[in-house]
Amino acid sequence: MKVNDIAVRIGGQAGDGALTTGDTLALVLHRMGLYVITFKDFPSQIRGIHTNYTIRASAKPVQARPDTLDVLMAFDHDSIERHLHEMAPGGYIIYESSRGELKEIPRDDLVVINVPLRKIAQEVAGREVMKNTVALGVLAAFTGLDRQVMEDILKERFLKRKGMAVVEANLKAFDAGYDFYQQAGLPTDHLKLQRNGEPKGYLMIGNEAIAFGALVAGCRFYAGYPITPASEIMEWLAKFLPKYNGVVVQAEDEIASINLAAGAALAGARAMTATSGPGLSLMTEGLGYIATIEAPVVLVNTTRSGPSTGMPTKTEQSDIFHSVFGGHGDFPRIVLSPKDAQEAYLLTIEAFNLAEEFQLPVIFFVDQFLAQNKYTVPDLPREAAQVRRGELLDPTKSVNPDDPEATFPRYRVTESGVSPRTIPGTPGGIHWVTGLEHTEYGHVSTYAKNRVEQMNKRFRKLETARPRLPKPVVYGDPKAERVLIVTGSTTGPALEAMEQADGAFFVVQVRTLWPFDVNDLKAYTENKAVYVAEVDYQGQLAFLVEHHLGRKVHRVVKYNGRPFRPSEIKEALLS
Amino acid sequence: MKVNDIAVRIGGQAGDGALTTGDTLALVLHRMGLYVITFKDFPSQIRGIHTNYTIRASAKPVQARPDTLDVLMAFDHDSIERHLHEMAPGGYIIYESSRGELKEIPRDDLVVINVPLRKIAQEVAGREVMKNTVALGVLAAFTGLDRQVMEDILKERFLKRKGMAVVEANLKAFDAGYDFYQQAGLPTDHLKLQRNGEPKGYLMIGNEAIAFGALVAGCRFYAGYPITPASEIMEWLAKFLPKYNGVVVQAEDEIASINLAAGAALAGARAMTATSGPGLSLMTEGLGYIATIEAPVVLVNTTRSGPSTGMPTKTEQSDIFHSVFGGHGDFPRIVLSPKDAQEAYLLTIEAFNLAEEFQLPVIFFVDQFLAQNKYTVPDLPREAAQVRRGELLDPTKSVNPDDPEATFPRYRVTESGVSPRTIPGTPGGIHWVTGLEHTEYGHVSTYAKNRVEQMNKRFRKLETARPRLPKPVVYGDPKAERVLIVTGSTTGPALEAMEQADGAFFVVQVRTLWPFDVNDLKAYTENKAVYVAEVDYQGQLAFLVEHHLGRKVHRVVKYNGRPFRPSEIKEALLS
Amino acid sequence: MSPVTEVKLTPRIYEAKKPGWCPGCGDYGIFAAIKMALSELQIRPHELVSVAGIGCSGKISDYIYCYSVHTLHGRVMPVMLGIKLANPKLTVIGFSGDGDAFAIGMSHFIHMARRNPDLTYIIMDNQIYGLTKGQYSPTSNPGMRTGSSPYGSKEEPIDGAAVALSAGATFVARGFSGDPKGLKEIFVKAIRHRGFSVVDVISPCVTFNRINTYDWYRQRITPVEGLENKSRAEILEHLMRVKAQGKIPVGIFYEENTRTYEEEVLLNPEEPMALQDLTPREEFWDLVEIYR
Amino acid sequence: MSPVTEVKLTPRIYEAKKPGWCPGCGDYGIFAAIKMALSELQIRPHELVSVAGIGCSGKISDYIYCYSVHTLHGRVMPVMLGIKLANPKLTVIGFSGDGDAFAIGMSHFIHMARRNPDLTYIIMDNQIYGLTKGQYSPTSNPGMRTGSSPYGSKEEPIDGAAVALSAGATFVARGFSGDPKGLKEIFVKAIRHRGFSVVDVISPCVTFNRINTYDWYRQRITPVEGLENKSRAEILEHLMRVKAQGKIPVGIFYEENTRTYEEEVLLNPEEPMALQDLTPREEFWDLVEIYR
Ligand SMILES: Cc1ncc(C[n+]2csc(CCOP(=O)(O)OP(=O)(O)O)c2C)c(N)n1
Ligand SMILES: Cc1ncc(C[n+]2csc(CCOP(=O)(O)OP(=O)(O)O)c2C)c(N)n1
Ligand code: SF4
Ligand code: SF4
Ligand SMILES: [Mg+2]
Ligand SMILES: [Mg+2]
Repeated sequence: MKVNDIAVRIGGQAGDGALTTGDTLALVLHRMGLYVITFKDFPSQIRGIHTNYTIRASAKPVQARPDTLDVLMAFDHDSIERHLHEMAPGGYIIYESSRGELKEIPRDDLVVINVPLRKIAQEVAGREVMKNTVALGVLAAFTGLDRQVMEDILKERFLKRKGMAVVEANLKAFDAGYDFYQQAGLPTDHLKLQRNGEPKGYLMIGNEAIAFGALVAGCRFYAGYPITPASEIMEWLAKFLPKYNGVVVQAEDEIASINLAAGAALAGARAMTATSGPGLSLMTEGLGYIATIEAPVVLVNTTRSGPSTGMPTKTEQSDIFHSVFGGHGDFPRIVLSPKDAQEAYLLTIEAFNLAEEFQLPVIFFVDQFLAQNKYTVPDLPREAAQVRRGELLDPTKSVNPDDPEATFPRYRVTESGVSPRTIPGTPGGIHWVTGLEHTEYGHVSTYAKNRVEQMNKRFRKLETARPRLPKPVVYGDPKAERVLIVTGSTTGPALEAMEQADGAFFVVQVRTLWPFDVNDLKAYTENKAVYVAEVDYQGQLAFLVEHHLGRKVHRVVKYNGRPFRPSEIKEALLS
Repeated sequence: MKVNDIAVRIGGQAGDGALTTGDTLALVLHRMGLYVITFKDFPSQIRGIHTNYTIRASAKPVQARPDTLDVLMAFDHDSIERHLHEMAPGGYIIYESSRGELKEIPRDDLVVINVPLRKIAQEVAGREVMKNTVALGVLAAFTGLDRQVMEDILKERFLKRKGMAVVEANLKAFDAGYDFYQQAGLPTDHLKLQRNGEPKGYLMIGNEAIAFGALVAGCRFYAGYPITPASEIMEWLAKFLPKYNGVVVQAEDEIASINLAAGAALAGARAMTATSGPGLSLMTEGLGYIATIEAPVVLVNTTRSGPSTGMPTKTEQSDIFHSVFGGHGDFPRIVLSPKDAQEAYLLTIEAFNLAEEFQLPVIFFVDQFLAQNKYTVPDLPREAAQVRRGELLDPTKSVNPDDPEATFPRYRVTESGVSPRTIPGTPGGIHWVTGLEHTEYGHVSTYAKNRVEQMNKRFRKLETARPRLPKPVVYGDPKAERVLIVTGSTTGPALEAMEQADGAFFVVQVRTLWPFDVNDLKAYTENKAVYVAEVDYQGQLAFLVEHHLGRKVHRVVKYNGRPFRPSEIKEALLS
Repeated sequence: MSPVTEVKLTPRIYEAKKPGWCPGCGDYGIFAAIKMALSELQIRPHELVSVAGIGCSGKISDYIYCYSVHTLHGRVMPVMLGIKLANPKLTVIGFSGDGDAFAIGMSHFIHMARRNPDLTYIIMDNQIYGLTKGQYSPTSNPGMRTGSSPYGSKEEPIDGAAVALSAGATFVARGFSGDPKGLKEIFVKAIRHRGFSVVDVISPCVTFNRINTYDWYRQRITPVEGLENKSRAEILEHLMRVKAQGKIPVGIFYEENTRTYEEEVLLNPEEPMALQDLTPREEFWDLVEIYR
Repeated sequence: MSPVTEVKLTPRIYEAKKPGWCPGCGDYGIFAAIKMALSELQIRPHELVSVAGIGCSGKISDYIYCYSVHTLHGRVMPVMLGIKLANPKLTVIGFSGDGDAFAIGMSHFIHMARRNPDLTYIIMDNQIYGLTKGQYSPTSNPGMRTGSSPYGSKEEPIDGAAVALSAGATFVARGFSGDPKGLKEIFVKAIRHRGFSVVDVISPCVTFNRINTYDWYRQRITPVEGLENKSRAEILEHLMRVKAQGKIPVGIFYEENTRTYEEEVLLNPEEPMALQDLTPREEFWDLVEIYR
């Protein structure tokens, strides 16, 4: 019997309710004290196309989509065809049979229950949409999913807004599902869910963790243009920033967005924009501008499957090249990459601090899997929420008390490369700002000597920043002969693969994609077989690693739009 | 005595006429049968800032700005201050002394002549602007610059449009300068210019060679937005394309430009756009789109000093990273880089052919030095002008004679990766085109298997193309212990440096920046000290070389906006 | 360009696929109307190019039967113009959402109108960003609460037809997807019109826009007439007055016949560059003689 | 925000550098006028932000004395808005060329107008691309021959003031750089206006535009008056009529007082986010309790 360790997939057509059912189930499991991770696989179309939602929950932390499924709730036959092969032996299929029963399937090791979900919902609760709750009741019947937790959640959702009747109707639907399974007399001895103490923290998607991280980091200005999979960041901030005298501007496009952020940052606000590939490409010119005028802007890029419009709701990590190398000319930038929702919170705060301390754009590289899936986040620690504004001078104090209208060498050539900074309104801090090459005061200049000094100064900031940048994290035993280098949400499946492989390799998670610090990696890769796993075609992370190590690595790439299963990584490393 | 080997710089304020004087002098020298190369160093401001124009001419081909100057024509004192240190021993200074003579200078090895150019021009020709012609007369007095050639050129320019009086006024100005020098009794025995047979070909800037190359390559559609240093391409084509039923669209911005080109290419025209850094950045999204829909578009990028608006009239090669890696997601592209105007012509034709044969964007990487400076181009060979349209099916023949409205698998998965292609209007060739992932017919699809097949197919084209791409060119003796790798207009100074260094190293010119072919380089770099010289900060070409060779190279970079002098490269390699 | 066929082109032929919009989505009405219009005009699919943007609206690209191009978000217009110039013999029809046309595509819109190429541009206007799940759009009602405007949008909405009129489009109309027959009439005229035709089509989003429903529109829609000899400014004035009464004017607002961009810029629109023999001509080298 | 100073701010103080435009360039007149206007309004340089685009026009950024921001080509408007929202206490004035504003910046222009932030936007309109050496611009006369239009431009010109009016700017004017005093008057009113003020300034390019010279303009410029109580559409109609007579209307065409964007979207424009203490507040963590 598997206790408190389950993987459930809900499949149907977009609009069938797989997403809401999945969200509810994830919350129930989280509230039961389990660690949860989800994997939403949905189309870029509002309705009619196959969608599925996978929830994994366990008493120990979970970090990746599951290798196999214990339960499949299928709202249509298509879902059976697509996912049957992923079922673990002994698994359960809950099939919505209102329009016909599921008969023959080419697997005899599974428990199949045909439940007329829609019909039952209509009968007991008067509304077909409650078919989802019926299905959860069925699930509860053979797993022990906690009815009390379900009831609490229903009350939170509906009591105030819709009244007790709706709560009760839902509970009836739940119980009807439960009873239906029980009456069928099918087995209940394979999967067991039970309360595992208090909830283990927060249940949230990466984008929510980023938005919250931005708020506590002092971000008050957000400009963006809707795009999947970034929009949740804008929508979260749109709700909360205005309460703190901040603002969210929905711009006319991404070019406006990044230039709005540049303006706000120049004027002293902590400013952010978020987008995905197509928007990132459009922001390229703005990115170089921000680096040149040395404004602190955080650009979140939630990477989806490219190229071009690609597969907007599918994951990928293929914007590493653009994040690191994109843009004409030479300019400095920092690119950070968190592995899960909790680290997304932590590194978002860091992103704002680094942006302002080093006066440059920080690209926050977040793949779609991390951006839009739910994680149990153990903590959103307050002590991490520190605001470091670097060389920003107090705008209320005159920089030159004798003359509030005096000029200021905003781009002073310093040893660190970082120059003291004034914002408009600061008495005595007047300077010029331009994307043209400029002097210390910001006046336009093409003098060769000045040019070289300013270029050196701008890039020197990266050297100053280097020791301050998030270091790679090493997991497992660095004495193993193989090392697997990963970044972002690929870290999760890599870690699970490492466990599965019993320490045949260890894992190094790169958190700073640029400036890429080879010294951090050298020690872990010498005399090792080096593997790099990533979700893209060209092996963009591998390319960076190869360049810096000066040798070829084993590339483990996946580019069908889906994140790695742990087993895929394990096999690639052990084969 | 230096015979038929001269470097002249003309300096003054923008608007002083240095550019027109330089152009005239270059043409005179070219017509005298010398090889000419120019180096224009001018501001991004219409008037008032220091400008200078250097002309080098020699009986043997010249390929770089000179190490030292033989003659400085200074229209103001600023020009003396800036350029005096570059003067070769024994050189001449022609100083415009209408507003005061040049007195003390910290060099006693130079011949200085104070000539009141403006005054003389006013006196003998009645117009101050003819000061430039006076200065050329002075030059003629101590070099033997050919008066007859000058006269021919003046006639060509003015006879029809302005009449003989203008020609004669100019000749008077010329002679007055000549006489002034002679009367001063200064030396005339150091520099000697004399006719060297027939002119050695065409005298044109890189952009003109590209525009002409495009025309003969069958380009009929150009869309662009004005930008330095690309505009000459648009202006040339605007004159000539309409005569051949082609069109130049001046778009509202670069985003429109590249999408206009995409549309025209889709519909079957050979289409091009040209821009520089800021526009290239804006075109990033369009670039990925073109690669994804597999349209053949040629994108010329004339690289200027970045980052951001940078130094618009100064040269740089810092868009290699963006050309090669820019854009979200993984997509194939080809990046070509010619070394001079003649090769620009040849590779432009190749760019159009490769774009259409492999159905992808070809970026034509041209640094500002090459784009805007004049070169003696020995030939614009007709036999190079071949049009290869690849798998484009004849639009006048039905692809499916039974049914003109039949569909066609435009993105058929083939071994080469290249699929047969129909254009709108072709009977039986109907298909769908989208930047979303798609099936062979172009219908939207997120199926994992289809996705992988299409990604593989698109990238397979690069492998098919690889043997067909312009190979590196090796100059000098590959047995030397040091190899210098360069691209673009840095090849010129590298070759001169090689000569200066008496074969202490040899030179490999990379002509295909992507896909970067390491096999081409391996043979030349094994057991050698590898140097890479380029005009940028980060060493972008060096980065590519390093990655592919798997080892570090010596980086020789320059990023003050000016191209290398040969001696700088020589010193970097020999020190 | 192609062998004559006697087959009558029914509306059905222009459908490549069953659309996947939400049941009730206004875009179905637009799809129905365009199919009828194309059939009425007997435009052959292989001589027709559809160019669509990104959005629920843009999915029409996958559903329509012809050479069909799905562009980047906002780039319908430059792609259309590129196609048209390369081959003016093709019928080119564009489809955009309100965000596609008036947010990210706004600049192209204005510039296309002043060029006046012979293109038909259909805006599937649901006053919301559908595909990205319901943020307010440039045409959203003021004060509308959406995911990105939880406290109500604070921007003045754009009136697509008014923008087209001010910018110089030579055919400007508004239709309603709830009336596919009427819409078809407008489409037929828009496609026939030689010049830049803009049709702003009201197309309710039943999933994310709970304010501007079919009923809401039906109560407000008002056909306008008698604008024939009026100037652009007068028509604008008139439309504003109708709107000030809380009504939504529909109909053909403006039509003007003048030279198209292709006629202005192409030497010979009848010999498309897309079909030209590109073998280099001897005379090209005469052009470079000046550099000798 | 800063200690009171008794120093009178002369026009001269707003000049950081001697401008480097061609002798006779219209932009000198604009620079003179803005310096006078700022002096008249006694705006302190450190509380003033100038935001300029790319072009000869944009070089004003290097010449003006204040916090001065030179943006990317076409991006004056979003940068201005970002600054204004971050700190509404600042006076923010933008400068663009006709290409900067109406070609590459067109979309921002329309969207800025419908938001109505309290910004002043000055277009230095020479009907040409000056800095790139003389290509036709969106405001160039039809048929104009330039480097990029050797056979004459084939596009209908844009009328900047008309676009501003149609798009919803709340202050719309046109001035002439040949009359710096008159221009100063307009600038003063534009800056005082609370909302989005657009001033289209005719500013001859003496180097590349040999058609639209000072004389050419002087013969055509016509002050218009009596537009006070007219609607936008009526004013448009009027301006078109003046233009149809071959004249160029100048003056203040429209002014309307309504809420600004900052007032709509900021909780407290008097406490700029740029000056906020950013120490995280305890209550932030209440916001995530819902994820427990
Ligand atoms: C450059 C870019 N930015 C953002 C997006 C995301 N996106 C997809 S559709 C859409 C807008 C949809 O609104 P609309 O144009 O009105 O079309 P609708 O879905 O309402 O038909 C956006 C912003 C994108 N695909 N590309
Ligand atoms: C993205 C981008 N495209 C093109 C350019 C080149 N460019 C510089 S100024 C300019 C236009 C100048 O015209 P206008 O805006 O009218 O200003 P003017 O020089 O006439 O004052 C252009 C296209 C650029 N800097 N950036
Ligand atoms: S979301 Fe709205 S616009 Fe999109 S398909 Fe559904 S109803 Fe139509
Ligand atoms: S080129 Fe024209 S716009 Fe530019 S500075 Fe000279 S006169 Fe002024
Ligand atoms: Mg919409
Ligand atoms: Mg201009």
